[in-house]
Amino acid sequence: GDSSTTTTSSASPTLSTTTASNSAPSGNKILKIGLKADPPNLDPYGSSALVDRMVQNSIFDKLFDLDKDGKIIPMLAESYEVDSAGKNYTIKLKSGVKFQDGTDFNAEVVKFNFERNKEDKSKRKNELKFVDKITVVDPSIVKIELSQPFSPFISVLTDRAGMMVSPEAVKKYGDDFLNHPVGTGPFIFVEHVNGDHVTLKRNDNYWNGKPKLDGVEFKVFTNGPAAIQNLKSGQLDLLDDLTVATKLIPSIKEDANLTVISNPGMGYQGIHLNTTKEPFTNKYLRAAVDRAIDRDTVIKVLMDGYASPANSPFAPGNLAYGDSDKVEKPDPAIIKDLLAKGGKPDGFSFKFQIGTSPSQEQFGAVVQNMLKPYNITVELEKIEFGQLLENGDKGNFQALQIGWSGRPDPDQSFYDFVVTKGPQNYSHSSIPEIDKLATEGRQELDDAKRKAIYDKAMTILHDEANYVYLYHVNNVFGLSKKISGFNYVPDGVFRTATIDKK
Amino acid sequence: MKEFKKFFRTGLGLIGALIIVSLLLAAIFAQQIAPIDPNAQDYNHILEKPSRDHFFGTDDLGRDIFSRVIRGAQISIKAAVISVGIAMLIGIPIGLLSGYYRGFWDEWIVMRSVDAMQAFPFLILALAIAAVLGTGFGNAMLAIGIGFAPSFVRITRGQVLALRSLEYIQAAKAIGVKDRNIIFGHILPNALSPIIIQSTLAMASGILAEASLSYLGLGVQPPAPSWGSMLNQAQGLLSAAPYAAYFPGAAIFLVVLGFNLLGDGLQQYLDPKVKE
Amino acid sequence: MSKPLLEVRGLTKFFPIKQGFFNRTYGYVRAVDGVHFQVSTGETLGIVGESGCGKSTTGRSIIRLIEPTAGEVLFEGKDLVKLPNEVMRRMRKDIQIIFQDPYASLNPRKTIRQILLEPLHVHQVGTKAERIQNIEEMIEIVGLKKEHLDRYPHDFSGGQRQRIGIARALIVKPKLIIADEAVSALDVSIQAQILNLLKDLKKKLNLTVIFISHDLSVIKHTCDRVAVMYLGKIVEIADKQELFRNPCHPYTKALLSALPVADPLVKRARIILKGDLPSPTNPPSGCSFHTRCEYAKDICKSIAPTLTEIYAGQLVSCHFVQEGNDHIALHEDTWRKEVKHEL
Amino acid sequence: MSLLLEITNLKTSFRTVHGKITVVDGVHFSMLPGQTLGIVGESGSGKSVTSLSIMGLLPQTGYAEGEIRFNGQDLLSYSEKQMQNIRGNEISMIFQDPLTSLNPLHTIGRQIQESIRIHQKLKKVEAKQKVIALLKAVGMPRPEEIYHEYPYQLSGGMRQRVMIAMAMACEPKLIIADEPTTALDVTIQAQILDLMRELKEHSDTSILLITHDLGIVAEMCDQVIVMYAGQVVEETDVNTLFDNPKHPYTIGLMNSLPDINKDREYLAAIPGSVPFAHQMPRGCRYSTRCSQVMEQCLSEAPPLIAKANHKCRCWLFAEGGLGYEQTAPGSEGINQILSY
Amino acid sequence: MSFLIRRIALTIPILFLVSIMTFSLIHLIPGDPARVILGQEATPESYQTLRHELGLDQPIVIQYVNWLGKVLRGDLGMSITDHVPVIQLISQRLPATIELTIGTFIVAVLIAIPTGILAAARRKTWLDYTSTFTALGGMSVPNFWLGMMLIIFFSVKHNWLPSSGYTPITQNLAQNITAMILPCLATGLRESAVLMRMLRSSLLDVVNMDFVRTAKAKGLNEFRTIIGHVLRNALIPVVTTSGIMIAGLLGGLVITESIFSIPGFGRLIVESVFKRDYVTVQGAILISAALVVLVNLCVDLLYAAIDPRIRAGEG
Ligand SMILES: Nc1ncnc2c1ncn2[C@@H]1O[C@H](COP(=O)(O)OP(=O)(O)OP(=O)(O)O)[C@@H](O)[C@H]1O
Ligand SMILES: Nc1ncnc2c1ncn2[C@@H]1O[C@H](COP(=O)(O)OP(=O)(O)OP(=O)(O)O)[C@@H](O)[C@H]1O
Ligand SMILES: [Mg+2]
Ligand SMILES: [Mg+2]
Repeated sequence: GDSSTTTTSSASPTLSTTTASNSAPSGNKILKIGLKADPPNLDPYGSSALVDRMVQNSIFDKLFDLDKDGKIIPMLAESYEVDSAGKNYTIKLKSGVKFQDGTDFNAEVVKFNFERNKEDKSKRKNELKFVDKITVVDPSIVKIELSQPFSPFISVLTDRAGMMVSPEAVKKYGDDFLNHPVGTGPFIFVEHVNGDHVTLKRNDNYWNGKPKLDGVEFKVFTNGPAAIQNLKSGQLDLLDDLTVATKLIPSIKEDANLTVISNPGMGYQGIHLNTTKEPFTNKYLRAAVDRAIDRDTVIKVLMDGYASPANSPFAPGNLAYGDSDKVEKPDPAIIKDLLAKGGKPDGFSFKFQIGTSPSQEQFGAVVQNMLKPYNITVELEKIEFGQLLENGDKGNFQALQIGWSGRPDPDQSFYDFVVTKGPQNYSHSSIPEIDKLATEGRQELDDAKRKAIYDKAMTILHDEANYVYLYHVNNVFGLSKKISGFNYVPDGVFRTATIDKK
Repeated sequence: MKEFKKFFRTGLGLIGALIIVSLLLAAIFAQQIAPIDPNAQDYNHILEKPSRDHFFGTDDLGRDIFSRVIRGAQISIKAAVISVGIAMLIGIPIGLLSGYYRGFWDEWIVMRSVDAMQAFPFLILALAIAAVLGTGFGNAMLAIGIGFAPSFVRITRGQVLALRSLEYIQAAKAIGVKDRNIIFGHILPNALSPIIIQSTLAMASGILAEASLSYLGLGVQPPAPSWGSMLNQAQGLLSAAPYAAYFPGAAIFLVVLGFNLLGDGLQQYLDPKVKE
Repeated sequence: MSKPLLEVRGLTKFFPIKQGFFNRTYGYVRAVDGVHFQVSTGETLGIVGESGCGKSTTGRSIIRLIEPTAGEVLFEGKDLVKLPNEVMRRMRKDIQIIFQDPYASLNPRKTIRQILLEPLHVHQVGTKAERIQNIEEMIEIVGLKKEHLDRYPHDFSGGQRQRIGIARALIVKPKLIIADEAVSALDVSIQAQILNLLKDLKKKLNLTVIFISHDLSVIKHTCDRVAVMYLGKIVEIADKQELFRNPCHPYTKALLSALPVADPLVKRARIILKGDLPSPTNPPSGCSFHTRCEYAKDICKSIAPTLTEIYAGQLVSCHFVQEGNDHIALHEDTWRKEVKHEL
Repeated sequence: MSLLLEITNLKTSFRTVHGKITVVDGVHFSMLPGQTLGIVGESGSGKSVTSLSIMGLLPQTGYAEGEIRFNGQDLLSYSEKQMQNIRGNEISMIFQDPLTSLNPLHTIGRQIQESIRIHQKLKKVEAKQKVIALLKAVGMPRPEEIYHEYPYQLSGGMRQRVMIAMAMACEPKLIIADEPTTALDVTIQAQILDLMRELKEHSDTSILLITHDLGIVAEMCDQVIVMYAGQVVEETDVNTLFDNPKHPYTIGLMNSLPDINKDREYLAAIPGSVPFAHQMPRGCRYSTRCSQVMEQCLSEAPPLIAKANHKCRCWLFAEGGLGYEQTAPGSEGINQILSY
Repeated sequence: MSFLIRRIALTIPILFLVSIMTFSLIHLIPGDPARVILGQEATPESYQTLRHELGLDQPIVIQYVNWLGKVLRGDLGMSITDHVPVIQLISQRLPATIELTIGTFIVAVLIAIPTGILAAARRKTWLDYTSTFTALGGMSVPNFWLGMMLIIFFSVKHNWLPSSGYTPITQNLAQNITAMILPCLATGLRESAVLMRMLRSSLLDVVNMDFVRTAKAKGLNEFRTIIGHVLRNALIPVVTTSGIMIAGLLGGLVITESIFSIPGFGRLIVESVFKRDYVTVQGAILISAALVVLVNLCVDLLYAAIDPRIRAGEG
């Protein structure tokens, strides 16, 4: 029988964060989604974890969204205009949209959300830092003035910064809104049992047509293989990330009840080389490391092919993606030459800080192995994630493994990472030319011109090699065949509104 | 000789000793037993089933699991000896002094701290200490050592309390022997049996704890072949390559069993309370 | 009488009983409660009494194996109780103790040689060679052989171990020996060996001994003077001959009469005491013996008698004896009323 | 009168690390109804093992051979089930240490009741009444309250009274008392011995009294057995024994006792100590310590020789040798034997 | 009663020490919570803001005093990463762990009691040796490995039992139980070994005691002796061991919980350590220590139920 139908979640009153108005979803078309981590904060305002977005996208609608090709499409916005200076945006909103608590969605709401997200404590502040002024023109039109041209602006609004929360609910719950999120989205928050699950029920009054599912349940599985086991046994319908256990993907593919969806993702994986610490103050030595790693093999060994080789932050599908991302097979002659130029013809050694998970360990071991033939000795150091970030901030490392999950706009994977003193410029590089190009890139509105800018920047960065781009991980989902209407969106986040379940 | 025979009769203890000796031999002659480099990656032979070339198969980086398991013996022995050594170094002197002098320090500082530390779940204590000290083998050992120390404080103190009222200790005092000599010359040697038993049993736990910490990612630095971290790697592959989990787990099991058997045997042999 | 070697004045030891909140002391075991006595050089003083009456505590308090709660222990005029630890440690050369349990009183991990060398070493007696000679002599004095020196205690029988314990106590030539139930754990035949040995040594070395035992016949055999203890107090102290001929305290009488005599022809009227020994935690008011004493009057319940000399050298702690009450005379006869039945 | 208990050639052995050791080797004796038989001997001479053999309560490693006839029936041939009917019913036992011999977790009442309810199938109420009567009989104050109390609440003497009450519960024909007063103080011992004497006077129960105290034997017993190294070395009535002991060991034992009524400079100690069970001398077991030892003693073990009502395991007794008579107690000669 | 009060009184300094130890440990752990919360997208300003908001810029003693003050008023604070009251996090996570603990204990007892008695009764026979050896074996199996082996056999190979997931009892009893079987087995087998050995040696100790001989001398048969006299006395050390075991399990199930993806209390602590959610860690460890203390209290009560000496406050 269909084992998943037996689990209708009933929120136990003592444990749940349910309010009186929220009751468990009725009916049995409950979509069960496996998540690899517990979403810590469902309020877009304070959310910083990637996994939050998986849930938020079912509760909140955004002003804009991505379509399955990664193109920006309006969502709560009807349309928008931008002036030629790239500083004034006029957004027209859909009308007749109501929040899940029954309040109206309108221009005031948008203004409220922008202002809220610009507060000091907001995690969105950085994304919206160029937003200068928000004016309500009429209930369905807002005008947004930027302090400087910022081409990723609309792209930013396809994510958390564009999610519209109910001002009434925010007023009602205050700081506790994060435990009572209310949006305009297809599903209504029911409960969140920390570390275990989040339950949503259908929003019958959804503006974009009544969702087909009765509800959605996100189950947390920190243990990848366990999640896969649950997918196979029918306890889960959808699994967010199969790359945590790529070795098990074939067995899912073999399963007649399941499909695997694998698409290029937006992010990248690689290694920061600290340009302020020996030996990587020397760009030839950085380049030697960069050129010595065989991306194809790395992908084959670590990702079983569920990734594409990288040489830039721009993944396939990104507007800046192109030749700058092409990789060449390592050539021992070139590497020896680089080592010689770097003054270390007999090789050198460095400490490489990696995370503590098994896959990160494997990553380190593979890098270690690939550098060995050139007498570059790698000593691995496992560091916990928080410490890793701190070391990155402070430059307490020689080499450090941290990737980026990626965003639709090239700037979102570029600017902060490469400009002098950029918050994510862990390599601590300072290249005036790059600083200039990065700024140009975010101010230019024309796509073709932007690509040219980024291409130019990448040639410089290839030469400098302060970050070793290794691969773009695919977004790989496991999907039960009972599910229909699933649309893949390149940001890797599920859109549940269209999904149906047999 | 009679002593040896007595020990011999406790056959299980002997099996334990045998297992540990084999482990020692494996650690010493790792190079000869498993000549394949445990860290050599062979991307053409990933996750292969056990075969003549790779007795235990290969892991997800194409490394020879047999070699890694054998080398793992070195780490395990070090883990056992170092962690328990640290625990004893901390625990025994504290236990001796606080048991001998009693009083406020003993009752309110030492024993309450021991209580408090034992109210912590052990693994979480070790984990927190390891997190404080940072990952790495040495720190993991220190963490486990500190985690084990309270049990040595307790057992040593218990012995001291039992011994200090014994007439030969009183006699030493009556003779005018200095406290230091009473503690280290008379009490410690007589308190040793249970401490030795405890230490063998703790070594078993030490190996398990090292494996657990490594399993949680706080143990040795990669690519060192700790059995715990091998299992951690293998866990993701249970359905694809279960044998990657069989062997390191079996190795841990065997060695821990060895120490437990030895500890049990020693107990039969040293502890007069365990009657024939 | 010459100046006493040891004079104990008002020796008191209360063991705190800790319980309740934060181990608060809520009571005391009054193990020894104001004990006075003297021991002269060359004399053997016996302390006798039932289990738990405080004999061992008295003995151990004298050499400060237990720190007394109050009182003075004047040894050659110096108050041991007040000595700093280090000075006391050195004083221990002069006062030694022999323990009861021959199994527990020797460190099982040391050879007899090590056991005997330790006191010499601690007190820096003689050169190395002299020490060796010293222990070899001593081991023969206590009736063992030189060959025994390199063995471990477990190779010896109980009696032999007790000899080793005696040798350890004597090797530093102490002025005072405290023998705490030194023969109680031994079988009669072995006990006799040890008693003989002690007697012999006493003569040879002019030892002063405090001999603690619960066995009246052993006390009688060994001692010159005897103190009878009951619930932490001395109830009677007298010259041996006097005490056994004319016990004055009702408890002493009862104790003597309770002793089984190894002669079926002696049938005598016993004084069977009623009840049990009261708890030292909560001793009876007044005379602590009044709960079991058949002569107890009201005064006994309220006022504790003091130890008073009634005859020369015979001190008794009883209201009636002191008042010259005639129950003593009366009773004196009863317990001696032995009738020999011929078969 | 027919014999109540008759033990012939009892041999009790233990399987140990050092192989089989025989700790009771050829014990013979018999008891009449109503008699009090004392067994004395040094520690380890096999007194307790003998009594446990009778009760069939040897530890698993031990086994008894020979014959133990109780009312004519050989107990050694009894099944465990049959023995259970005997124990506590026809033969009961009082142990040395009253503290450890009572179950600390059960009330006094429950513990005494147990045997009554098993053997006499009494109802609870009746059993309780009987227990209270028993407690009264052994001189317990406040029996109704004591019934509900636990062993830790009682003193040593009271616990031993409980043990006695328990032993008497089913009016057994034989009570084996293994050092019933050793753990007690003299004044308490006097109380308990007094009680036992009194109880015996009111019933015709036989008592097998095991002790190492000759004083107790003299006071309590009719007939006495002296054991040495697992053997009976002498058996006779109590007056004969004290008046005219025959075995050198018995004599030695008596002379080594400090006597409250006599003043002696030295005691006549027996030199040496009891040989270990696994290294017994070939001849007489006492030969290693005997002051009268002869050639014959070293090579040939003497049997238990009976003369009139006096049995003795000594070659001198067989010969009735003269030098032997001289060493009777009181003679000063033996006092010269020094222990070292 | 007084022993109970004393017991409770004794726990206060223990809990106090635990809180100090936890607090200092967690604040010694490198890696600033603010940094972890902010993740990769942090800017220096947002970092400072958050530190201030969390009170991390205050001296550590002040932080401790503030925290303690709140705890004394019954407020364990808000999780800094999950933004819910710590008490709620704990109450969400505790049921699974308690259930796991009980399940483990049941498995342990079900196996240990019969085998322990059997081994003691048939001492020095092959039965005894086999069970002793098996128990030593059981004690030696790393429970994470055992967990994996059980998953391989029961879930991967045969798909008889789910390998993971947790359904609250209140939701679906059958699912709850099927999901609990493997994890309880994985930890229970080891604990049963410990318990069995304890019971065996305790039984053997008691069997040799004098009062057992007394019981036999009264004519009790083997069965009545064992049940009426031996077992109850032998249970005393077993109860202690069980207490220690349960106390250890409450926080020590981390690994089992992570292998079987059970949202338990142990994992909460570990995750919070990794997330540097020090408020949760402090609260959770304090609660876990309190639970340990509570379990010990129950053990003492059980003691008292078994042993009249303890009831009277003696011994
Ligand atoms: N360390 C101690 N702590 C508490 N009470 C003690 C201690 N030592 C002895 N006592 C108590 O003091 C009292 C006297 O004890 P002590 O050992 O002096 O008696 P004793 O006369 O030597 O008895 P015994 O004949 O049994 O050796 C007893 O009630 C005993 O319980
Ligand atoms: N279970 C046993 N296994 C081996 N030897 C035993 C066992 N029980 C007793 N013995 C030995 O049997 C001998 C006689 O012991 P038993 O207990 O009968 O002596 P006893 O005369 O009662 O001595 P005590 O006066 O000390 O009670 C001793 O040497 C003892 O070591
Ligand atoms: Mg004493
Ligand atoms: Mg005996």
